[in-house]
Amino acid sequence: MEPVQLLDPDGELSPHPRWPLDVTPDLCRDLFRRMTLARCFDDEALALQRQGELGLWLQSLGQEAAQIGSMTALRSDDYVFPSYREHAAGLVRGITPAELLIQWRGNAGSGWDPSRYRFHINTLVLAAQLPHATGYAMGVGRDGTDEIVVAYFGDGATSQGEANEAFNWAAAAEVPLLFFCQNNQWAISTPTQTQMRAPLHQRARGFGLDAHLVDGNDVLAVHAVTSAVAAQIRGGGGPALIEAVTYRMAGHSTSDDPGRYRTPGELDTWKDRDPIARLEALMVARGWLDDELRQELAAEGAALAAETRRVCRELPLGDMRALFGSVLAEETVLLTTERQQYEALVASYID
Amino acid sequence: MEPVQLLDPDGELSPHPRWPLDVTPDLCRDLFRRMTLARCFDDEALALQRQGELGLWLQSLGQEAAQIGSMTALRSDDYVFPSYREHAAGLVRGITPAELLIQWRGNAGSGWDPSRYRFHINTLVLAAQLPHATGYAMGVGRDGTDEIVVAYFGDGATSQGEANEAFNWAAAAEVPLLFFCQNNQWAISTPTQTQMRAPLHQRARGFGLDAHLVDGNDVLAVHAVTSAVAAQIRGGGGPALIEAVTYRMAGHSTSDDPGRYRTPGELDTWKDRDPIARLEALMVARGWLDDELRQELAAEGAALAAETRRVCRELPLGDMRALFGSVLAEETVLLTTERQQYEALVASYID
Amino acid sequence: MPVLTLSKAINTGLRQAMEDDPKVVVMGQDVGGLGGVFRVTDGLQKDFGADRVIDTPLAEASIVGTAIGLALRGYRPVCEIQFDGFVYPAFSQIVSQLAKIRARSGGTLSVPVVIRIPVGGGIGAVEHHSESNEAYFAHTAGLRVVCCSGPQDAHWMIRQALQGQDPVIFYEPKRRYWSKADVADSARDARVLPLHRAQIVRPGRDITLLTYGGMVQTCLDAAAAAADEGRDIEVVDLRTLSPLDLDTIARSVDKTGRCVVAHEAPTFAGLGAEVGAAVTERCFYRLEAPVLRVGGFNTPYPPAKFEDQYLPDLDRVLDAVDRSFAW
Amino acid sequence: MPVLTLSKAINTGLRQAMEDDPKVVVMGQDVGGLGGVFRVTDGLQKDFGADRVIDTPLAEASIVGTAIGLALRGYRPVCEIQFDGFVYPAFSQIVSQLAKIRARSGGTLSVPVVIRIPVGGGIGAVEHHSESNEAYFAHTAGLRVVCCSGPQDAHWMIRQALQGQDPVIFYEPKRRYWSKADVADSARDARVLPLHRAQIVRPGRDITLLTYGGMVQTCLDAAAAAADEGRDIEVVDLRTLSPLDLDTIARSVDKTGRCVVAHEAPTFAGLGAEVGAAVTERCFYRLEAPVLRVGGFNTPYPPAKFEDQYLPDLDRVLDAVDRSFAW
Ligand SMILES: Cc1ncc(C[n+]2csc(CCOP(=O)(O)OP(=O)(O)O)c2C)c(N)n1
Ligand SMILES: Cc1ncc(C[n+]2csc(CCOP(=O)(O)OP(=O)(O)O)c2C)c(N)n1
Ligand SMILES: [Mg+2]
Ligand SMILES: [Mg+2]
Repeated sequence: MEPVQLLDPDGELSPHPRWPLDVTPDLCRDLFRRMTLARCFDDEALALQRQGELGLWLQSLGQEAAQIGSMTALRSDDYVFPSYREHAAGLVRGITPAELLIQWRGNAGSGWDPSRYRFHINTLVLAAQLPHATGYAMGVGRDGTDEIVVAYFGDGATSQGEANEAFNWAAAAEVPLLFFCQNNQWAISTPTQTQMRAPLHQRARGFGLDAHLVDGNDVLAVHAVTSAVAAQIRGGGGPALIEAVTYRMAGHSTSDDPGRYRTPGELDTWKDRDPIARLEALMVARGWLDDELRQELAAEGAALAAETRRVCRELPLGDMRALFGSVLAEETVLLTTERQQYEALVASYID
Repeated sequence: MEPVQLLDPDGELSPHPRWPLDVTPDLCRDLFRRMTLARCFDDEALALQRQGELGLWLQSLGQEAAQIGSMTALRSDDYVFPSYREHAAGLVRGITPAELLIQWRGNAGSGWDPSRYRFHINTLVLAAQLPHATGYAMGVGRDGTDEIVVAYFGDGATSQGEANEAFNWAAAAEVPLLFFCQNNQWAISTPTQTQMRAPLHQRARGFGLDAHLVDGNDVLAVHAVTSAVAAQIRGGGGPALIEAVTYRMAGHSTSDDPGRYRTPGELDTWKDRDPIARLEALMVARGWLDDELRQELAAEGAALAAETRRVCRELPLGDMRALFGSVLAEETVLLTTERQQYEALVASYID
Repeated sequence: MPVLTLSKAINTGLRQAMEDDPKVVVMGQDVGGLGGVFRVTDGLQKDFGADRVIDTPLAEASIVGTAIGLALRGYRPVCEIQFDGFVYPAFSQIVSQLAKIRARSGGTLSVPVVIRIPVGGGIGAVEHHSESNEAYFAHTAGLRVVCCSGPQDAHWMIRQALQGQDPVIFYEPKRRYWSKADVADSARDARVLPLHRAQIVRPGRDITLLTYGGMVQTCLDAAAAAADEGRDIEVVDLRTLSPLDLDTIARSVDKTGRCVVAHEAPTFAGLGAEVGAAVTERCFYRLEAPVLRVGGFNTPYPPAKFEDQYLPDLDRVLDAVDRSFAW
Repeated sequence: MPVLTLSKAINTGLRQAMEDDPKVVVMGQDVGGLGGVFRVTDGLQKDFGADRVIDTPLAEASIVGTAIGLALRGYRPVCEIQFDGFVYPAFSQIVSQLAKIRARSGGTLSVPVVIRIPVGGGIGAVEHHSESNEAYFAHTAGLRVVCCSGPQDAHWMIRQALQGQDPVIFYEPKRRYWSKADVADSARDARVLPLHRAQIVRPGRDITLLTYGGMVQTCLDAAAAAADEGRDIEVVDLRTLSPLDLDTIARSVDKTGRCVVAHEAPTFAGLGAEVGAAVTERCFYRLEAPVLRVGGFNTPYPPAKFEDQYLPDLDRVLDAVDRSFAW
């Protein structure tokens, strides 16, 4: 089965009967702008990590189309459960650079208010957010509202029992949930074929989920398919899964050394499928991308980078004492005692 | 998709092009005998529990064809991982009534030597044996021998993460493993449709397993399909799954009260599909079941029941002290101390 | 209220909580039509519907995981784990998610999920059906862990657990499900204690006997037997395992000067170790003997025919008491 | 042997074990081509092949579960759990299967599986990457739990773990992976202790400081600092957490009369509680102060920028020492 594709690597647009999309200049400009800025942000975050301003960074480089094409197809009140690499997705919801960075600087456990952005905090334990999303969707169903729930995860996470429990449970309970897998070919050094024998979209169908395979580097295809599938779920069609074929163009994280396990050649093949270059080619061909817009975007990108760098350095560092009060709704006697001992000890250094 | 069936509920035999089976009098007599005796054993065990001789009993009543049809299709050195209801399967390997009962009387943790019967001890934590079977099969593959591994489990167990991890892992690693699911329609009070939306055999195919659906109350179909699939796995064809459609004619266990959740009517429908009656009908029609054989079997069944009752009452009860030495290969100082304290306390009662 | 069994007392507690708060949902294996294997949820699905009393697929990790999702959505799930030994598949969801979400969110996210676990031995069950795993959860920051010992506490503690904003591991001693007692019918009744308070269930002068759950009755019996020999044992039902009510505990030990802690779980790194270490810190100069621990042996729970020898009984409890006095 | 890092010392230990015993197989996430995220298995797949150094799917429950199956087949699997916080999905397989199979089979079945877990904090990692969960496994009967603190032990303890017939939880302190030391090149070397022996790493007269793993160096530094103030601290590296080497521990406390136990994990129901309770039982009349515990706070492990305040450091260890003397 071929992934759904509207825009080929050279920027050739061919409409898809099953997945109609009104490809307007505005839509393209909006997606292009979001992807370009997301990459600027990602580049800057990488630089900040290299300079010791961040403890760790996991790049979304190469996965902008999968994240932005899908997020822009959702309604602003649809609730999203990210994994940990969905910075581009978070930006679509207006989460600020500071909010996106603080966890990776090590200043806080999470960076934003989920209820404000309808975007949950990151989940680093692979697949653990999938049962959460399933339960949240059970709640939506019980409330009788028409939001849908979307959960992002990677190819490697699909080997976890919790991922498959969620696929099965969501299908059996028929909850309004969209599973969105970014199959970026790698789980750190482990290739997808070590994780699974059959492609995920096939497995998902086996569970009774409506499942689709899409070219994750084709932002228009991702947007078209996600829009249609989201509408179907919203209409009571039951849970579905989208597998977006993409590529992790960077290492797994700033601690990773991909040179140990993959060839430069492989990276080059995927560079030719770059999601941004592809849309750019289309826009240039159609004359939808003039110098003015380019300059505008370059300026906006530079501003975002500068802003990112500034806020990163200024990220607030809370007080250790607050930790004791954040464990339970009411601090227990034990926690209070420990906090006071801690405070006394700190005080003792001063004098 | 219709389950593979050779013998319909009325005992009509219709050969199946894809699943040839040489239906000889001897084969039928052997299967009929095994199923009849298994049921005698099961009945007697139930009676023993009712009389307080066993702490708990989980009947295989109604699932004789699924267990015996499959077990008789294996080679004696194929290694089997049962769940906890596979008494009929165990009898095929020659496990004795005493060995089958001791765990349920509460005298021991398990009843037989797995290496002797190539039949593992029971696993009561649902699906936990499926990764074990997968690992054991990895070992078989590494040893380059041609045994296969077979794992039994129920419909309810398939909702567990570990079951799905095993399906995925076994498929990805292409190990010589046969997953055999007895879909008996119920997990205690939970019907299959609460567990899953799509049938298991479909899900299994999604993982890349070769999967088949068979009428689990048709011992000939189960035997034919299992023989062919086992041969295929043995020949290097990779892992497979068989879903046998059967029915738990008794309660979940002697502690269960099925009247709370299912109708007598449902039980009646399935009584009409009884695996033993069905084969009997065929044998009668073909004149393969004469009075002599009936009497022979009745006598054998009565003897087995009597034997079962006798050995159950005489089951050995080990010494509590042995427990301390069975935890680790060498008893630790802590265990020795506890054993000695225990012995001293017991001794103190005597005087 | 009439006299109720412990099982029924939780059942009525859940019923009351569901009537008081429409967000309370009960979920687990066989909790609907069957009413749970111990009948704790009996009749609830009939009266509140399948949307609020949910028969789930057979997957503990997801029972807790979806409960977390429901809690994030504003619901108050009560999960039933069918038997103690089957909570382990949900361990990652409990320890890394349920217990940590509040702290990970800087204290902003609440996940008020209550996990009910029938616990311990004494019912002649097969393997994995008689575990005492409270120490795992007590050692896990971010959880509240409580254990009821009788109908009165069972009823009110489950209602209190469903009023807080924190995750609660709620233990129910299997072997006491059918023991009966009168249950207070008003929260103002003096017998209704705060959730995190230990209770002196038998006052005594000579030695403090700390325990909880199924062992409370055993320890009361031991105290009665000791009384005949003129030894006055104070029995304290811990009720709350995390946090511990150290004030009540220390007050008792300061009075008696001796302490024995008894539970079903193996003693090594068990909750008794924490109690012993904490009591020793609080009452060091007052202790006339070290805090002695009585518990299950450091082996997996044995086959049913051996559980009477495995579980601390009156004799082993009194043996520890004697050793304390002989120290 | 040359001076090796702790990571390399385990690597060479595994290599030796694989050469000595063809049944030893290494398995886990990214242990092959990548050599593990801490490079502990670096080069092993190249030399022993993908059949003996197995890159597994991303599923901890099955990493342990398939290892159990391999062990039943006669293999000796060494599982790598990538980070401490990711062992929980395998908890049921470890606690209900790995730890219990021998007892459930009446002592007849052996499942010699070694589970390597990079443990603890101090490396500035994100959530779930700095957990200290040894108390869970120490409380689980049927497991042996050990923790190395330096290259010499790391190399020999992993080899010893791979010679026994029991399951072993093998902890490796992350923050010490790159610390170097000379490693004995023969089992006859006096520095090679039995697996379940504690070691006095710094003799002292005044007080016993018990610790393990990443905290050993911290405690040695504390002892050095205290020495300047004329306080002679004896530092004991527990090495084995289950079983504990109580003889070595009690001998030290009988000598010093005072005891502090320090670990990274939260103190509540932590291993320090067991040590404290056991030491108090063994050395009751000798103790001049209660056994004091220093540990992580009873909160989830904090964000990286707070770990220096969260982890017990030299000051907090010495503060406990001072409190012990001030008692
Ligand atoms: C339960 C669990 N096991 C192991 C890890 C360590 N780990 C972090 S990311 C990762 C690879 C994940 O790959 P994938 O799911 O494909 O997502 P990607 O990083 O490619 O976006 C691993 C093994 C983890 N976070 N959680
Ligand atoms: C992990 C786990 N959770 C819950 C249970 C309790 N339990 C025992 S049998 C059973 C139903 C199993 O149904 P199924 O898998 O269909 O097997 P069957 O009993 O029908 O043969 C349940 C819920 C268990 N044994 N293990
Ligand atoms: Mg990936
Ligand atoms: Mg079933």
